[in-house]
Amino acid sequence: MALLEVKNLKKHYYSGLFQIQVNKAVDGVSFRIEKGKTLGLVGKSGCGKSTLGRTVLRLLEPTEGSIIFDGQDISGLKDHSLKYLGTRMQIIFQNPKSCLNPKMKVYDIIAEPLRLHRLCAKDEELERVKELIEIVSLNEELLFRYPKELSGGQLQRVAIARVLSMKPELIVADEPTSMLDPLVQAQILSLLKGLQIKFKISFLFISHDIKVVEWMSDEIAFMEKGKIVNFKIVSR
Amino acid sequence: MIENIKMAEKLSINKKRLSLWLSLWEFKKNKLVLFSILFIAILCFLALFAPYISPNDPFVQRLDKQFLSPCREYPLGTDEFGRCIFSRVIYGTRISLGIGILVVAVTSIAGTSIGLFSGYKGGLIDEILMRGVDVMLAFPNIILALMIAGLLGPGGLSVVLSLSLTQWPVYARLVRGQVLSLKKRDFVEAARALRPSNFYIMRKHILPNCMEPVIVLGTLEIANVIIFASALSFLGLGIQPPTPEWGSMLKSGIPYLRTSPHLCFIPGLMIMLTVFAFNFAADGLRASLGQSVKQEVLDR
Amino acid sequence: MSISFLSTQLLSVENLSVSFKTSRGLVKANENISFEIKEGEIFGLIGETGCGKTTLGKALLRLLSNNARIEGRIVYRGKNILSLSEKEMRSLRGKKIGIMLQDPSICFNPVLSVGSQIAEIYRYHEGMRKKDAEKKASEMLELVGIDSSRKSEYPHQFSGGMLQRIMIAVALALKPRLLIADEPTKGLDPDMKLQILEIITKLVRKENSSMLLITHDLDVATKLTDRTAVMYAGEIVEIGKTATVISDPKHPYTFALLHSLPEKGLMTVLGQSPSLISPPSGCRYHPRCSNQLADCSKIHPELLEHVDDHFVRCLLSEKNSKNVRRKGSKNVRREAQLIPDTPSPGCAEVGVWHC
Amino acid sequence: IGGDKDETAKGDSFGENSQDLVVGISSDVNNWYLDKFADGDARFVWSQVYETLVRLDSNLNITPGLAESWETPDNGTTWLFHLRKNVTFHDGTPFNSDSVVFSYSNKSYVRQAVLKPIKSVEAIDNYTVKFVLQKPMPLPFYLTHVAWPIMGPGCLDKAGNFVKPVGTGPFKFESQTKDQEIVLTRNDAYWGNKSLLDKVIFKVIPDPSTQVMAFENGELDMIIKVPEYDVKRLEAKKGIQVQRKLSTFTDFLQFNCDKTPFNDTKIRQSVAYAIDTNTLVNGVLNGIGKPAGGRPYSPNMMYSDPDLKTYSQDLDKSKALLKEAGWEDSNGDGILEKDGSPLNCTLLVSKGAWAARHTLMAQVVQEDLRKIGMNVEIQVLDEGAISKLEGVGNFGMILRSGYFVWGPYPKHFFIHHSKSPYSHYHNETYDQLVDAADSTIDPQKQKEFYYALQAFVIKEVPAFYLVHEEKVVATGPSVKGFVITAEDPWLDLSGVYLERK
Amino acid sequence: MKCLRASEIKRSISENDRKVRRISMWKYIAKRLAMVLVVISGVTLVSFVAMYLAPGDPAELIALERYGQDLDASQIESVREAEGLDAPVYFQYFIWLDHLLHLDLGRSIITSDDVLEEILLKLPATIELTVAGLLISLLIALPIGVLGALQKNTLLDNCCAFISLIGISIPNFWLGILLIWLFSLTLHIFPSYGYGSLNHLALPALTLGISMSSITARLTRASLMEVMEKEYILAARARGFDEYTIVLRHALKNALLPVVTFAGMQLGYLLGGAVIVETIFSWPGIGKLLVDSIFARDFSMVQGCVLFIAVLFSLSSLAVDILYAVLDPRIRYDMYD
Ligand SMILES: Nc1ncnc2c1ncn2[C@@H]1O[C@H](COP(=O)(O)OP(=O)(O)OP(=O)(O)O)[C@@H](O)[C@H]1O
Ligand SMILES: Nc1ncnc2c1ncn2[C@@H]1O[C@H](COP(=O)(O)OP(=O)(O)OP(=O)(O)O)[C@@H](O)[C@H]1O
Ligand SMILES: [Mg+2]
Ligand SMILES: [Mg+2]
Repeated sequence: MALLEVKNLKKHYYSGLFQIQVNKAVDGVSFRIEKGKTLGLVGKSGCGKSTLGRTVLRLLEPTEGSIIFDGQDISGLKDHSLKYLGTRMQIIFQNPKSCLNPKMKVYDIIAEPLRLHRLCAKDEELERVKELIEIVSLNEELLFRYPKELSGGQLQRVAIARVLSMKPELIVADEPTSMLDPLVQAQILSLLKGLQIKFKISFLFISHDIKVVEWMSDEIAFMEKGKIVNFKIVSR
Repeated sequence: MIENIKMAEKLSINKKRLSLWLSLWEFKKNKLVLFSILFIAILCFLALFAPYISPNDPFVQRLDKQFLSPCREYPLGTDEFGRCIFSRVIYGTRISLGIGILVVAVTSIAGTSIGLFSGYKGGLIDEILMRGVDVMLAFPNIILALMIAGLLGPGGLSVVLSLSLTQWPVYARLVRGQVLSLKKRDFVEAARALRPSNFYIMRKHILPNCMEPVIVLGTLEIANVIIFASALSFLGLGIQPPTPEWGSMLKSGIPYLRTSPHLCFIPGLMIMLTVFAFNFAADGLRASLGQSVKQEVLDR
Repeated sequence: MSISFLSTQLLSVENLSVSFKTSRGLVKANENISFEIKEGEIFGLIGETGCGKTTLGKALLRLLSNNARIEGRIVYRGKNILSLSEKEMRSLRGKKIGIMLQDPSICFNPVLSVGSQIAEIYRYHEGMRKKDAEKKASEMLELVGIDSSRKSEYPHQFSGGMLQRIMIAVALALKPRLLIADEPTKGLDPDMKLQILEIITKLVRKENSSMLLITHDLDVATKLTDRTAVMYAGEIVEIGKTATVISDPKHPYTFALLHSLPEKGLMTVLGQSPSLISPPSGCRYHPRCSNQLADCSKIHPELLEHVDDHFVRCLLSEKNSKNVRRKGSKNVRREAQLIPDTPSPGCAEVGVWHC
Repeated sequence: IGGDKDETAKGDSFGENSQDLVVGISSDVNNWYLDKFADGDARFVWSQVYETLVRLDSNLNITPGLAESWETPDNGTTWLFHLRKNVTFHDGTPFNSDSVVFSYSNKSYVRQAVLKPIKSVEAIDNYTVKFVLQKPMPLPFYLTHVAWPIMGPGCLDKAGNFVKPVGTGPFKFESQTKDQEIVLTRNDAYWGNKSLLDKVIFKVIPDPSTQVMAFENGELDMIIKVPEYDVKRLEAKKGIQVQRKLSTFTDFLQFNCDKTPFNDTKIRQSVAYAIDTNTLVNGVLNGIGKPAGGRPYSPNMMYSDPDLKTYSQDLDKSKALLKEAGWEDSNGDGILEKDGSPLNCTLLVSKGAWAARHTLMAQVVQEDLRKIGMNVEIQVLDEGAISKLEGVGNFGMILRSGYFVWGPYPKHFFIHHSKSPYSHYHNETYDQLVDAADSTIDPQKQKEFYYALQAFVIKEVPAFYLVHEEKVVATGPSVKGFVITAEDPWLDLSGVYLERK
Repeated sequence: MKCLRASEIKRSISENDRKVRRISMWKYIAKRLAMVLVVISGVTLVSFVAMYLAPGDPAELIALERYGQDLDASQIESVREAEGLDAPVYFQYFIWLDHLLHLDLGRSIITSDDVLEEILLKLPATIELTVAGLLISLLIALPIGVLGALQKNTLLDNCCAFISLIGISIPNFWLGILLIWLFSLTLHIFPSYGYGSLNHLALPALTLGISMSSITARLTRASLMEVMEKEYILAARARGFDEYTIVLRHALKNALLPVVTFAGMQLGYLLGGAVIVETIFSWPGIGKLLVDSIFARDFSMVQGCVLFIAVLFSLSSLAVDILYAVLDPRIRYDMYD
């Protein structure tokens, strides 16, 4: 059974004074992601990739369609009943500079999910965080710094460590390397790939760089104006 | 926090960073800012220990010793009732600072909460609250306070009330603007992906990130409130004589402007210096927190 | 692209160092940079974010902020740019050397129409009348593929790619001999990227001008440039004909850079780019280098000629190579021979460089 | 600069030797008709335009005004006034008994509020008017008040609406700019001595110290109520003339005798012992005025008892009285308590420029009372606001001056009468005495009554009288021939002329 | 060839863009207008509530005014009925609004003058004062601000910055008194009170202008400094223009835009400051009327003044916003979203 199955998902933005102008950002999308596999998503800027990613995570309210995660349709669930999903599906963002709270230290950023979901005892926390920071191969020395004192690649690693702390089953990666230099991009991509193998994580990998997606994914979906126009299996 | 530091020590990390205090510490580079903070500290000291510092009772009249120039017994001379101006000025510190801090405490808490709530909730509630703020801000700065103080009648309480009622929208608007832009930031989205309560996000992720401008604005507002309060007293709607309030001292000195101008000059100078110190401190804070003056002016 | 026109040198940079005074310390953004651009040549400068490419580009026109300190020499046709007066400088900027700054969306004055911003250049520098200048501006816009009827519109009404093209029009308005293009394709989608590059090269080649193309896009550098310099942490680590550098990189960093692309196997290099305030001792790349020697952390390698016209800053290649020539010494020698203000197409020295 | 200054003050049209007198007043004339009391400084302006039947000379003796003579055939219930002939109003209509009847018609404020006992006003013939009263009353004294003068019927249009001021006075109304200035021109048809001035310009400057500044800068020729603290300095200045005269007004602390603590006579007495009226005058009032020590009548008032035993400060006695009344400082904060509540009270002071000294005096009073353990809160309010609080009895003390003062006539005691809404004082003996005094016209009997009343006030202290006011008028270097009068509302400009350099 | 085709496509898109811009300009103005109307009705509500909460029974006050001192309860009641004061509050509000719409602000409780008439009578003086104050403040502020920005971090700039910070800190009532002391009492140059000639205007306008100029100067300096840091200034420099052209043509207009917006807000300061300045200098304007009415407890007049000032202020900010929209081509229409 697929970990995630999306059927005819739609997300329309309404705007204007009377909320009648419609922007069909995602307009009837269906796909599935098996456990431990990666679906790549490519398309031009503004075609609705990010919107799709967020809707799948239920960070946005879907307009129509169903999102079946691990056998349960989560498209109609209310906010409070989504809480259990908090640890199971996560997101990584494009811009590492803006995805970490500038007022929290790296340590707190990584530990926040642990505390919020009581994933470990208080006295284990430090151990866990150290473990995580090692996984993303960062120096412990960085734990008590603020995000603005780190470089883009380091920040992206912190973001990944934070997400990993919850041992998620699905990660939506929204252009995680498009702001990074080639060298750093290579680092992050191979890190992600390694993690996927190690922890059996499924990815929805969004990017507009077809080469990157090809390298990362098992299957690629091409998106255009809110619709998926083509699928392509990557053969290796 | 302490926990973290302990851990940091365990990890043998020497660099401890306390962001705000650190940035406050950067003031030492700017001597004038340091000076203004020193001045504020002195003012607070004067206010707290007024009874011990002032050489004379600020209320006692010596009608045989009116309009004295500065002398040993009266360091700044005496006023029209032969009262010691120096002592009165010192006691005045209590009132001005007291009102300034009280009003700013009340309004910043209220305004910030409203702005935070309104900005985060959005929708109709936001619309209504913000129109309320617009309405309040449609009254030029001191006019509404004047009206309210007029309705309530003169007195300290009415000064505090009228200024509190009129000053909160500034914070609300500032904070709401911040919240709106923070709401769109990825880290808030990332926090939402953890699916905590809204209150948690507001407290943990949004509020800390809009505190800096609020602190700057608060410092600035102390200056403003001190001016407004003394203006109300000057007009006769605030603190009443014989309470030694700078504005009302200034007012009662006007008739003697020609012969004893120090009756007007000294309290006016005190207001100016105090306000200046707070403005300067706000400037320094802003500089070390990296905000632009333009923003401040537009925020006012 | 052929390298047939390459002849005299137009601009040479000698031991240029730029540092910024900041509260955290001295940021050494450029150190000991030496290279030259010849007439009609397209010279590429590649490197990762923050390695000092923009700084170098701006330094050439003395456009750096006040906290910058520049050392060394920048010789444009025999004149040291760094010792020119403000007034002489002004006659150089725009007229002789044009520059396209990094982000077009913030490089236009938002309250002036684009047409007037181009026309202004003609009016100021060539003293044209308003009408003529505007006509000229329209021509320039058409040249870069923008409908001239849009000249009265304001910058915010154009898309990023269009602004980039308008920027080309501005930079080339006075037909400068050298165009400095700082990441002209950053943030554009592939289609637009191609268009922009096509326009630039076409116009540059047409006038037989030279260009310094700053980019971190290896594809672009490969396709367009005649020669390329690779920068790492404020230094040039490798410089040579583009074809050679790409096909046979001698510096480990260049090698890593080339192989970090997914299609090339996504080779990973550990570590971060170093701080420019306190760069690593010895070779700056050594902490990340996969085949470092014992000396790498101690000896700072010099930029030495590996093979013809291919200079590398690496101990490894220094060892492996026999005919090592120091780049700095050469410059010193040539400097004495330069005749100010007279471009000398047939200069013998050039032959040494480019046979 | 000097020339410039003159110009700014008087505008461009003023020539070298103009006879235009510029007088500073502190409030504008808000009404020109009899339907309302012309309060504030309106009386100074009114007194130039309007005239009364009976007038006072500068020593407060009654003299003929528009009435040449008067008589009462029945000891004060009926009064006959014989009017001056050949007087015309400013609009040219003749003055006669009809205009008197017009002025004291039923609608007028004075008939409704002050002259209630008047039953009727009739014109006997063209120049004789008969007033019939309900009880004997010294009517001529009342008619001296400039706030109820004789107006010409031309004031009103046919529909009965007020159009413009029409009087018989030495000056005619010319123009008024609200809250700025009132311009009067000489009435060339004046029946008495015509004024030497061409124009009188009243400039409205509410703030007394601003007035003094303007005066010293030469922007004003005359200020009528010089603040006490400026008098010495002005007197010392070359060219400036300062004239002072004891007026009929007395500043007093009016108690609210209905409410604690002042419902207790002992408290009122202790206040009287606590306040040092001598220092009050010599200290904050710069020696202007006479310390009253509780004496209700100014010495130049009719029937003022010269031998009245007044108060002088005695803090021990004052404290003893408080103790007797049960007030003691039980918690050591310096304020006395009784039954757990502290000895607090409010002191209302008028904000108006009418008596700028009151704010100063109030603070001295406050400080004096603090010494005996009474906590006084001063509230500076507008006159109207004070009246309202006074009416409902929501006050402790009020500091004010001259209520119901008609020239020298001692009508003032009426304010402590239980029927009046002022002191909230209820004492039958006192009421009877006041009523009796008010309805005799026999001077001897009146004197007895008033002497008794003064002694009563000293003993019972329904109000504590502080200072007999002195009127101070300052004139600039160019003003000649001005003589101050004692009666406050009157500003006598006859004989004044200007000599500008 | 290829690029031309692409540019054609882009062109048609931007044609649309332009239309959108034109429409959204009007939309923006309409939106602002609607907003101002909402704000103004809020302002009326606040004024009404304040008046409603004012101490004293309005019926009694009106009756007093009508029938004189001796009132009996029945007279008050009849007034209450006749004036609709016995109706529920919200009803009274609508009645009052109706009067407002007919430009009837009621009558003064104390003098029974028509409130609006009285305000309009005082308006010219206030306008005269505020306009003069604004002019003076700009005359002082712009040169100081521009100088400061261009001589950034020099001694001169620091002095200017210091002085303008002091200027912000001076309470205008004190400044007024200092000016009186200096120019009127000591130097005898200007009169200390009064209304009429330019001489009279001098001190009040100076007081208002000086206290206002500091903020404007700071804003001008900050704004120009910010603009001078902008990349497009660098770009202009890269085109070989001299500093003079750069400042005048490229920087100043951008820098002055926020100053223009601020001018709208300044009117608020000016009106607020006018209250105090008018009181000090006995300037017969609305501010003084307001203060006097407060002391006279003439609440209908107070309400009228406050309402009038607030509406004036709202309308002027609307005007400034529209002006700004016209001046700045990149106006953000979603400013209030
Ligand atoms: N909150 C929103 N409200 C209204 N419209 C939105 C919102 N967010 C996105 N859109 C619109 O939805 C469409 C899809 O946006 P989306 O961000 O998903 O694109 P994208 O493919 O991720 O683009 P990019 O590659 O630039 O990130 C766009 O037209 C965008 O303008
Ligand atoms: N004005 C300045 N003051 C201080 N440091 C500066 C300044 N300008 C640039 N730097 C620093 O100099 C270094 C080089 O910057 P530069 O902009 O030249 O990099 P770059 O190679 O162009 O990077 P990118 O590819 O991101 O444009 C950076 O570390 C930057 O922080
Ligand atoms: Mg996206
Ligand atoms: Mg760059």
